[in-house]
Amino acid sequence: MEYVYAALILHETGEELNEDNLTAVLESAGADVEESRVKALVAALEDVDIEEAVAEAAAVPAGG
Amino acid sequence: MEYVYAALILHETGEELNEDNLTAVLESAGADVEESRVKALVAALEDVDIEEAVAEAAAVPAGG
Amino acid sequence: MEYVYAALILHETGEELNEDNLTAVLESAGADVEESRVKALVAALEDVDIEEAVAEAAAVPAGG
Amino acid sequence: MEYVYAALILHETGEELNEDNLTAVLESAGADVEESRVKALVAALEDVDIEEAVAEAAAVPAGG
Amino acid sequence: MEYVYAALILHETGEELNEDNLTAVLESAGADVEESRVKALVAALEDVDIEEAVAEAAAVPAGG
Amino acid sequence: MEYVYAALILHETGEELNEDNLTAVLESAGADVEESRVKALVAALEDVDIEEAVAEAAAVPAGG
Amino acid sequence: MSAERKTKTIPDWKREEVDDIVGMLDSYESVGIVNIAGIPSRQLQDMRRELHGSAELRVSRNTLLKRALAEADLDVLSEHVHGQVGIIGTNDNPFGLFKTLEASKTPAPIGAGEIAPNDIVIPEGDTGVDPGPFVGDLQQAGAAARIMDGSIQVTEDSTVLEAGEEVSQVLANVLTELGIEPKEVGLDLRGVYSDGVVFSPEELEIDVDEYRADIESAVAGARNLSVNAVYPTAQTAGILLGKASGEAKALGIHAAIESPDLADDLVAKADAQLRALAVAIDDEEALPEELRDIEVPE
Repeated sequence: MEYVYAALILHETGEELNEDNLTAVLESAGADVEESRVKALVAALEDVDIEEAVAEAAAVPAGG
Repeated sequence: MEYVYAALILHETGEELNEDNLTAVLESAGADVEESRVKALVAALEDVDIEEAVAEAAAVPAGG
Repeated sequence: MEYVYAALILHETGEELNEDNLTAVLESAGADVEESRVKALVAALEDVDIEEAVAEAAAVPAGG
Repeated sequence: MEYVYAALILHETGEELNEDNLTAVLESAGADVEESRVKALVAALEDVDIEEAVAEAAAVPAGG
Repeated sequence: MEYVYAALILHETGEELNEDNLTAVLESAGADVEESRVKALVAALEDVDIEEAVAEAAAVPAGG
Repeated sequence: MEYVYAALILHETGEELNEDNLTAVLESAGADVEESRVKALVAALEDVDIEEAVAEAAAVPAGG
Repeated sequence: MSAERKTKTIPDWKREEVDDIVGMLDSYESVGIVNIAGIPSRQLQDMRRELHGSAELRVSRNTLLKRALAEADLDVLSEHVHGQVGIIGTNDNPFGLFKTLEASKTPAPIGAGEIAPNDIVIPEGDTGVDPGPFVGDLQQAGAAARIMDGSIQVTEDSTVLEAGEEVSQVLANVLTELGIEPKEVGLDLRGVYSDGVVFSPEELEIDVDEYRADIESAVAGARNLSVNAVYPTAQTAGILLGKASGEAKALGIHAAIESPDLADDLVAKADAQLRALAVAIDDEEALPEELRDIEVPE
């Protein structure tokens, strides 16, 4: 899940969600970054409205 | 939420959840890191079983 | 999603889940295969019990 | 389920859902293709709106 | 409500839930402490498993 | 949760929600107060209308 | 007995007919034998017309059909040639052919002495028949019937005959009166040959709902795999984001992390705990007004 968390951090800090930034975040956390997974994530998120996806999840009751 | 995400990344990569590591992750994502929040986060998570807390989220019934 | 379906076919037929086999299946279906996505899939599935991962309900955002 | 997965791949790639294409996908995955099952699938899918079935599946969390 | 919160604080810090401690907490927050209410609360909580009672609330979905 | 409880006590007694007051309440309950968590909590609650947050939570049906 | 010798012994018109049939058999991907017993010839003409473009139906003498089948190397279908049958050819696949034929069947009345092909049910409802001896006929036929609101009503769905049983005169009359046509008349496929395989009708009956359910479960399974293995796709990236943020929120609330994004939730959680504790307290005097009489949530 670290790849997804990294994407969400970038979203929160307002940085661009690209391969370089994702890789930087993951490496800073000591992850063995696989380029292909970074690429796949960026591609998959291309058409996703992150705000909306997160908000939708928030509408679902979160566990206490 | 970037602080919490940063904690989750470190948890996934198995790195120690300390102030230095959290700060590094947040800075790599371009965040303006507040030392006291980092400190507070480390303190809050000290005795927490992250695995378990995250599993609680999974236990929540998914919305239809 | 075709990449995931391709993985599932290979899982069903008992063939090895590697890049060559995935690529072959996708190409046979006329897909423009992206190497990085194939690589990422293989990496993501490396330690995954597919049977279990398929059966376990994924969290669905409300109004999904 | 490999027959159904094969149909779904073709659906995703936009290729025609006919006997030849299904057989090609299955064979590429090393399956022992039973012609009669392929025929049955093609006939059955003539009456199934795959788009709709996919949308419906997305709305409901898969049983755990 | 402050009386009950005071009881919850003492429960968390592991201090004994007696009249003196409750009074101290309430006074530290600038409350006009009514002795009889403190007495009644201490008596009422004698038979309550606070951990359990509170755990039930954890199952309550937090508003999104 | 003792930090949050302490904040809510202050809210109930009408005292100001600042670091000193929070610390006083927590100390009176025998807590080892971490300055950073107090700071973080005060900052986090700065823009929160506690009355409203409680009312909103009450509107969510309480799960059993 | 070789076809060669036979050829010389049959009249020219038969020879031509056989050649014709062989030509037809050779020209289709799938060929089958259909039962046409009980279909009036006018209706048969209608069906032939309806099938035009998707399948060709041909009726001939059984001896000639068998001879043609033998000459076309389709002996495997000969066992189905008995009674009143026809040959059907199509370029559709056998499952599609079966579907087409089933769809072209039309309901027909059943007569006394006939065997019910399936359970016969008289549905619940107002028969629209005025009170009279018909209510007795209905009851005699096995239907739950009585007079209500000035007409004869069937009070519940009544299975009046099971598949395989013979239709009585009374039942036949009742069904006619009610306009119930329990038979399905049409071309009944006995067997189809396609690409080297003979299919029986049982094999050709497709449960579309089952396929639909299979597709849904395949899609759901793929989605689960994508999310659980954290392999994001365009369809599942949103779910993954939601899952990750949900996890962060759960952790934050669980650990009471002092974050502006969680402040509302933490306050709400504290309040919920307060109420939960209040519920556990029996003595009302120990509670402030606002916490008395809290309903215990179900």
